[in-house]
Amino acid sequence: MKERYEFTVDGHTYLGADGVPVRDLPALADDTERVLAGYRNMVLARTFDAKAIALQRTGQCGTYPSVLGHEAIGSAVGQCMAADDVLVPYYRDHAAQFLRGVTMTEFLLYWGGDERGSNYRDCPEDLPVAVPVSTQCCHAVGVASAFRVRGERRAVLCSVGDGGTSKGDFLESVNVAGAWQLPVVFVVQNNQWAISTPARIQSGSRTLAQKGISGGLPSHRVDGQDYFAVSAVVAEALERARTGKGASVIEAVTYRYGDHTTADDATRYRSADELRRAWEQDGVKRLQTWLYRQGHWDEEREQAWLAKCKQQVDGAVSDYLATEPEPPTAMFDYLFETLPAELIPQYQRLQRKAEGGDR
Amino acid sequence: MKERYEFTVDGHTYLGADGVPVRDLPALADDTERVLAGYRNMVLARTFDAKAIALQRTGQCGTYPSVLGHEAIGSAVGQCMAADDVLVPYYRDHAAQFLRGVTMTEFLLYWGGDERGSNYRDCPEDLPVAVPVSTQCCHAVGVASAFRVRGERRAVLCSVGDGGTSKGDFLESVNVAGAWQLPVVFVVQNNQWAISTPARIQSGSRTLAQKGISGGLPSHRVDGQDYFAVSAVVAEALERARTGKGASVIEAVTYRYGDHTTADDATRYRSADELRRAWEQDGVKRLQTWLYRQGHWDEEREQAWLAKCKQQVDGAVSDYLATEPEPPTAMFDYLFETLPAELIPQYQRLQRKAEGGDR
Amino acid sequence: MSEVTLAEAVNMALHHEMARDDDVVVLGEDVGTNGGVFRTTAGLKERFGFKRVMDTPLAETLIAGTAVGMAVQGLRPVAEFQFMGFIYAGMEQMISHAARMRNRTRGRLTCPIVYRAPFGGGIHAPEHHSESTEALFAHIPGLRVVMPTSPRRAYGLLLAAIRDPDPVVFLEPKRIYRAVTQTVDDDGAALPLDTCFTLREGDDVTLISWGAAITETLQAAARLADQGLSCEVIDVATLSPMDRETLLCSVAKTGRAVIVHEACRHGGLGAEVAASLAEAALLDLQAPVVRVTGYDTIMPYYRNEQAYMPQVADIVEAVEQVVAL
Amino acid sequence: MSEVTLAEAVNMALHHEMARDDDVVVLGEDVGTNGGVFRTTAGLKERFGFKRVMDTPLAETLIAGTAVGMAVQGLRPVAEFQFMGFIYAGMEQMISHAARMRNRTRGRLTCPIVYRAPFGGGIHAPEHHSESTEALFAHIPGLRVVMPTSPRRAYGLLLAAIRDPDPVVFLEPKRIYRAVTQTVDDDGAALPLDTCFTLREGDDVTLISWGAAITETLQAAARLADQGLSCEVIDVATLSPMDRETLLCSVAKTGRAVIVHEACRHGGLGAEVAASLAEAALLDLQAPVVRVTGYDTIMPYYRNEQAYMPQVADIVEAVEQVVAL
Ligand SMILES: Cc1ncc(C[n+]2csc(CCOP(=O)(O)OP(=O)(O)O)c2C)c(N)n1
Ligand SMILES: Cc1ncc(C[n+]2csc(CCOP(=O)(O)OP(=O)(O)O)c2C)c(N)n1
Ligand SMILES: [Mg+2]
Ligand SMILES: [Mg+2]
Repeated sequence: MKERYEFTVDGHTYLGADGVPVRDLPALADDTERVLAGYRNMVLARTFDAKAIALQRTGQCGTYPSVLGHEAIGSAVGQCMAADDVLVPYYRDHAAQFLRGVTMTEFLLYWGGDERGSNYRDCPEDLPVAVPVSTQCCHAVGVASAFRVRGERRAVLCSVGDGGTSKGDFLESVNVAGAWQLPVVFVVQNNQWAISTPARIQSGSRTLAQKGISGGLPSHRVDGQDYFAVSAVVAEALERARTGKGASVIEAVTYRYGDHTTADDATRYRSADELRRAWEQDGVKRLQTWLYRQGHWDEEREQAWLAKCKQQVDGAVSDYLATEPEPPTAMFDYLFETLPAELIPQYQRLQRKAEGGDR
Repeated sequence: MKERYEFTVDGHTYLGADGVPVRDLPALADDTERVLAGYRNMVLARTFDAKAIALQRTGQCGTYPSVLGHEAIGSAVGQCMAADDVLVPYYRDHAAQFLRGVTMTEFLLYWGGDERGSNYRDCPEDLPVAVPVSTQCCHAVGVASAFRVRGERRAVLCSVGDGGTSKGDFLESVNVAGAWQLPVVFVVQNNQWAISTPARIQSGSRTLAQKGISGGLPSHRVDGQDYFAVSAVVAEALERARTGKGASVIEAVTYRYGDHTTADDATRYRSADELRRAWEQDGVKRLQTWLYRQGHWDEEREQAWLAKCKQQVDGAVSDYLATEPEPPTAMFDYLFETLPAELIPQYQRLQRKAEGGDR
Repeated sequence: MSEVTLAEAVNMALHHEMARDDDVVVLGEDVGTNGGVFRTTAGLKERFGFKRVMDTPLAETLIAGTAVGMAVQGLRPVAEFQFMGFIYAGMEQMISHAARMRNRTRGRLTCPIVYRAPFGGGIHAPEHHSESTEALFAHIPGLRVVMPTSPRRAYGLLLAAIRDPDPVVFLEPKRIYRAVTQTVDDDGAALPLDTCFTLREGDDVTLISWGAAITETLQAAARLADQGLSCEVIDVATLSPMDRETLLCSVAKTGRAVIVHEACRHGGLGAEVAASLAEAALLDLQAPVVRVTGYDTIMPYYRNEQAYMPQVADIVEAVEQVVAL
Repeated sequence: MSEVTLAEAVNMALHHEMARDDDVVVLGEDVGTNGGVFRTTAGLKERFGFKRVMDTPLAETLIAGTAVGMAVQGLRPVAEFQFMGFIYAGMEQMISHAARMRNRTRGRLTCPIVYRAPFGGGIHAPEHHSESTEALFAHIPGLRVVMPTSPRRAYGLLLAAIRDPDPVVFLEPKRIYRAVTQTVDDDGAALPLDTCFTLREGDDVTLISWGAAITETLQAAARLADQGLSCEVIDVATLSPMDRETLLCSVAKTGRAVIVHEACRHGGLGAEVAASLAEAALLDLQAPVVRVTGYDTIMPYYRNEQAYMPQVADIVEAVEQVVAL
């Protein structure tokens, strides 16, 4: 029995809230194309977000969770992942998913109540969005186990919210990831709120990163509005995973600027003042400031890109709105690979009703 | 964002494996009566254990989990708890439960397939043994919450095995215990095995105590075969809990000397050599050696106490064997407070069958 | 006396009982400051304090299990699951402990818990927010399963559930949370937990239903009345234990029964009702008992959810079919 | 060809399929070195290595959910729950993901998983080790629920379950794990997952059962034969989707049915069978369909477990009752 066992969580920030580096930036900052692509994707996600909310408000989309405040994490994650890594997202991963190949139309279909929205054409191995909080964590370790069984050098990246870290699925998955040395990186997107529940009620722990210690995993805390910090730490963790060195937990601290979803009203439980202060940390603005100062980007390019984003989003919205619903019988088409004989009468009944159009 | 967050788990040993103190003993060691009572209870538990296994082997009891190796933890825990604290045990807590007032007859009834075995007459608020691993942890925080709601200065002690720390219930409970500052102490009885699963497959963490860090709880690791270490650390944690300072996690490292239960055969998965080495750590022997050396106890008193234990155990066994089974209709008597009218015909049917004795 | 919705009646009952009995506590995700995502717990925290109205961490196993610990200590926890689609992680605690604690301890410790959850489809909600899996709970001995379908029944049944000395799964049909208002007298009068409600009397067919589908069932009865068919409509309300007596009496009178529920058909509780009728009232039955239910498939996302749920026309058609025999 | 028990037949099927298909992996508590607490996975780790035979941490949510992750990657996990009484923590993953992944992704990702669990009472096991809650799974669209009752059926059905492209809950009646032996040919021949097995032909009454209760059902049939009553005995075997066709044909012939299962009655699958018969074969029925089941109470600990479970005499009595009508 040792007298004392020591554990640490390292904190990482590169870019201050004012867009000025607080220390030397990681090497990837020199890759201007990459940083610009990351930034542009953040702006695209933000543009998409505003539109999706507008669609919901006008009855053209269902309940929708805003990505506002999560763009830097998503862009960094999406860029760090290799094409053959697998993303196991939660429902605020738009920015990462766009980079993985999920189309905005697919996104809208999903939140617009159409199952085809999870049939990702361009990233066929990525998991769909998990609505039951934290359940995706178990899938992530399952995917990672499959890589281990087959001896593949691939990594899994799994996102979960601060609220999600309280649920057994996350904690059980962190534990097995350590026990089995799985190639998985958990990114905890701590946006300070789980609907109306603030982080201090969610857990008594000082950080959420330290939950990784329970599974013996290296654990990091990064400023989640700092594109460079997230990129550097996630890239390293993914590389560790791919090279057989095991799993990690990364807490990315950010803020949920919007309501929890369009069904929520955050003014009920948090102050305008808190929100205003949180906006001072905005990761999109922060990177923009840095890019402007570096001369990599300017107001003109910004406006041009915004116009392009709007155009892309509008295109996706048109496609979405033009998508006819599936026939009701689709509910039977993907239940099993082959519809059991037993269910054929039900299928036929539904088909008759749908064709009859009798209501 | 800090650069680094630090966490520790303190380790505690007082009495070496050879029964010689490795450092100054805690004050409670001067309370000879207490130590002797603790020791005697350990011997009683061990005597009971041998008998229960014998009963099972001869078809007079059902599957039974041995307490061998857990006596020191149980005795220390049972002594540290105040009468109005609540014990939320797992199934190897015989030694603690005996001190709480659970009778050996009740114990035998429970493992002998009779529900009355959990109707503890003398510790009516303690929870019954939880068979679904780790589920009791949630009950413990519920009991602790009730104390908090009522402003009572009472503590809850919850036991769980090393295997149990992998299950969400434990981790969710540790988390809420921190978030709500609950008066609960989790004692993880790490006996190195969960049936055939060794600790290294159970978790990648260096200690199990560090799982407490995930909930922001003070976490300790003690030699679970060291009566003094367990007593000192548990006493302090309970006092913290009672005085509103919150929850703790204590990992008590020990070894399961027996088979997992009488339904198991441990030779299938672990070596005789490992077992032999583990016996060198035996906590009962260790305390005995210390007591002998101190002149508090000797062979003669040992023999006299063994005889007394045997007598007590035999008495309990007689009572157990003499206990008539409940009538089958008892299965309806405790389903609800009042049997719903709807179920009366089923009850009557069973009654008729039972009386008819027709099979 | 005021006109309230079903959701408001739930809120009223919670207020009433928390004021009357200090042992009643409320816990769940977002039940405190936010007042619950459907506002059913609004105002409770302000009135009774955070010690009795507890926002829990996001952990359904914990919610179910911590309620057990509270209850064995004599509290009367009312635990909310935000949606029925998220109740499953709580099932081990509900099945293995809440439902059994009295039995496990031969009456020494008991679990006077109410587990509340909104359920059912039809509100254009996202995936996993439209479940109707009441049958899973009704099959567990030691749990009561109760389902109100009007503001008054919500108030009276919830009071009864909280006062009941044993665990009750209280399922609230969210599609009709705000569909109608009714005057509800806040008089603390509970309704029985073992009695069906006959919502409409009739002679030709017995329509047996529960949950939000009661709406379409009543509409079908009205439409059939225009066609000259007299339907008795029974809201089963307490799904377990179930008041078979009332159902059998009605069928003895009408000789015909149609069962309507939103849950999928296979192994749904409609089967239990039909089996009970066929077993005890076979000679009264002039036609097979027909079930109008969801399909044996996964509830579609909202664009197609209406196609899944029993419609008035389906019920009418089923009745026409059984009276034709 | 050798005489094997049901438990050994399970083991044989696992060996066969792991050898045939590299994608098949086994996971669960104590399935590796220990070979499973009932020895059904004995020898697998030695033969196929720890990468394909995984001892998991003690975490049923994880077991259920990690299998989903493995399966979407194209593995065919066979996940063991040590006892059915410990399966509940896995239900959220089974219901919300395994059963739906194909549907959620419109066929992009699928879950060819087998969830195995021993179930049922009668072996003098401790509390929570004697559950029969198959109805909970059979009510979930997207899950198949299968139950073998002989060594040969265990072998053939398990092969089919592993090869099936969708999730299968495979429940093994542990009371008969070693009750009988049978020669089982290790020929890799699977049995269909949608067909009842008629174990005995007869004309007077159809006895419908599943799980270990098949034993008493067959014994009752034999005893009744001595009394001159000819019973057809059907092992439903695939509880969902269920082969109603075979059941209806039999009842069309016999006009009478008795259903036997160990699970409690209310909301048990016997209700589904009875309701289906009453709905589709009412005119064939010459007597009410009677259910012989466990009581609607909690399975007693072992001293009284026999009183809970359907006995031969109960079945005989039920048959006598229906033929008297
Ligand atoms: C298991 C489960 N319980 C409850 C919910 C309802 N719910 C949806 S999101 C949410 C809060 C999640 O908070 P967090 O994990 O912090 O993610 P965030 O939304 O803040 O990004 C809740 C309670 C759910 N989806 N799943
Ligand atoms: C939820 C659950 N899963 C599985 C089991 C079967 N089981 C009983 S004890 C046990 C191992 C427990 O190991 P541990 O927690 O280390 O306690 P120990 O028996 O070693 O004292 C298992 C798997 C169970 N009782 N409950
Ligand atoms: Mg959050
Ligand atoms: Mg152990």
